[in-house]
Amino acid sequence: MTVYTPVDTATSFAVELPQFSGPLDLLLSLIRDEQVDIYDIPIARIAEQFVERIRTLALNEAAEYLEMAARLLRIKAQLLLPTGQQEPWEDPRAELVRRLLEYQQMREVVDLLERRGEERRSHFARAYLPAQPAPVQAPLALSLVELLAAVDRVLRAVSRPDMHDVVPRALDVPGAIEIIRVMLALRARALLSDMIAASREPWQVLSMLLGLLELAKLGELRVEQPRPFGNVEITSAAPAPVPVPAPVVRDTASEAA
Amino acid sequence: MTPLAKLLEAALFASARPITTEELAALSPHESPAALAAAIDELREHYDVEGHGVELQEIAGGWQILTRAEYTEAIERAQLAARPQRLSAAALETLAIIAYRQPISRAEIEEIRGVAIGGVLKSLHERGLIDVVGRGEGLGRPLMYGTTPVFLEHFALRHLEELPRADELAIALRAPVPASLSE
Amino acid sequence: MTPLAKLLEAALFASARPITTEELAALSPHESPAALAAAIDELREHYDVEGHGVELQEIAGGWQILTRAEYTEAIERAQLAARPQRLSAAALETLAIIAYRQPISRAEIEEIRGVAIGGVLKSLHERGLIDVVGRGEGLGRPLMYGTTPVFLEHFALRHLEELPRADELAIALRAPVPASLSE
Repeated sequence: MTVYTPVDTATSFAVELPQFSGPLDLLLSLIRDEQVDIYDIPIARIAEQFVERIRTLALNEAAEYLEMAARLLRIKAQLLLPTGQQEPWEDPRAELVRRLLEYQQMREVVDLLERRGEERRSHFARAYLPAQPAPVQAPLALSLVELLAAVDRVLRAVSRPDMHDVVPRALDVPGAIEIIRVMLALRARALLSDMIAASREPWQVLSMLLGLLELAKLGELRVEQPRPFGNVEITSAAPAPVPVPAPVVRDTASEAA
Repeated sequence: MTPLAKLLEAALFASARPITTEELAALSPHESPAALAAAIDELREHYDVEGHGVELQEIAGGWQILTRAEYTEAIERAQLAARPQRLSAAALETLAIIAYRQPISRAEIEEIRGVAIGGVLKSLHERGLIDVVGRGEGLGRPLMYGTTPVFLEHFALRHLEELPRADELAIALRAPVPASLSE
Repeated sequence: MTPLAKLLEAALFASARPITTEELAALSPHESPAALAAAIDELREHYDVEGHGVELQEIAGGWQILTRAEYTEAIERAQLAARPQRLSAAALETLAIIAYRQPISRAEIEEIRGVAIGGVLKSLHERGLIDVVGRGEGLGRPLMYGTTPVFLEHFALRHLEELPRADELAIALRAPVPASLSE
């Protein structure tokens, strides 16, 4: 019997591209290329370019990049909202800026480690270690109290009512819905396996499934499974442009004008 | 060379890893710390001045004899030794975060990197570069990771403090928009 | 030392096995056999005349730098003195689990600890504290581990039943705790 295998899905799932190690890396490179101030990012422009870049780099199937695209579009929408003049206003970009700076700082450490590692690699350590005739072992320093303390640690670590670690994260259905909308705006048709990366946490997979069902109920998309055990296909049900990416285009036009 | 310097050399030659100053001191328990330091200096200078193929380096809280960099290519070409593989970009990013934020959980690392780290932690752990140093507070009591002496050896660092402090990095985390960043 | 002698020293230091004269020739293909032989002599004489802790020896058809015999005893003694072996937290917890759950498979231990236990089983086994006591049922018939007589001897226990039961642990642990545990 021939089993249906979605070969195209497996190969098209290009998560890691050599030049970018993640969405923050891509975003930083955009900010550098555009020579914009990291503390005053023109979100509309950067968001549009981000979506464009992940499309051209075929990264638009990686959930992490989609999450970032959804986040940028959300920030853009928040910036468009009218704000009360008097109230203290928190810049919706602040959290993103903090994460970008933190990431950039880490990249700096990476460069440093890379240099040091390369320096160390250019020296060899002693490799020849003559076989010791029956290695004498030092007496073991271990008391019964230490052993019992270890038992206690193990018991405390596992003695919760069920043996599994409770997943400490709530489901994020709204977040998943945003990712699905962005993905459908980019592709109009997608496979369930595209939306659920293999390395995702259970809560993310569940959020995604609930988000799909929710959107199907709202009539925004259709969920179909062409054959038993086949891959589930998701198609955009709305013939009209999907609401999320549309503002990007409009907004850019006004920005350019 | 003095007898103590010769003894140190013999011990350092017999080890593939750095030997800590305490372990060196145990070689000749009657010597003063000053005599030990002098013997280490003597050995290092002997290698440098006499022009040896090896040198003495201070690494991971101890001392290690390593070949000089200028001979690495010839040794590798003759296939007498091979350089270890480079760490992947993902592994380096993860190590950088752990080095500065230890103890730190997997979720916190992923938050900073912006991507799931998949098998990276496992392979860093297998290479001995990181270790589980405890469990975090809070729900699920996540495993917390930290760097090991092997990490210092891998990057030829004397100790963790040799890495620049976070506020000494070019991109120190400043708060130019204090109101919005002070969450 | 001449550049060739220094190169030989570096290569001999970096190689995991004795190096034959042919292999040494591959290091610097332009040198004549006579020059190579001279460099080997130079290195050997340098070690002997300058009074080093190591010497160049021809063993099993190849050359190797070895620690001088007069220092090996001091080095071994120092290694024992400087490293009174302690078990890591991971090893202790694994040993604790085995003691209370034996016979137990590696997979079951890993499930309880929540992490892969890597080389811990091996080192406990080398220490003689645990041993394979059989094979489990089920898929793959996993190796099952248990504690050994050495384990009992180490803690001066007559039999395993002398270990406090899990529910008595709280009381056992309330006994005065040595300083080493109060970290």
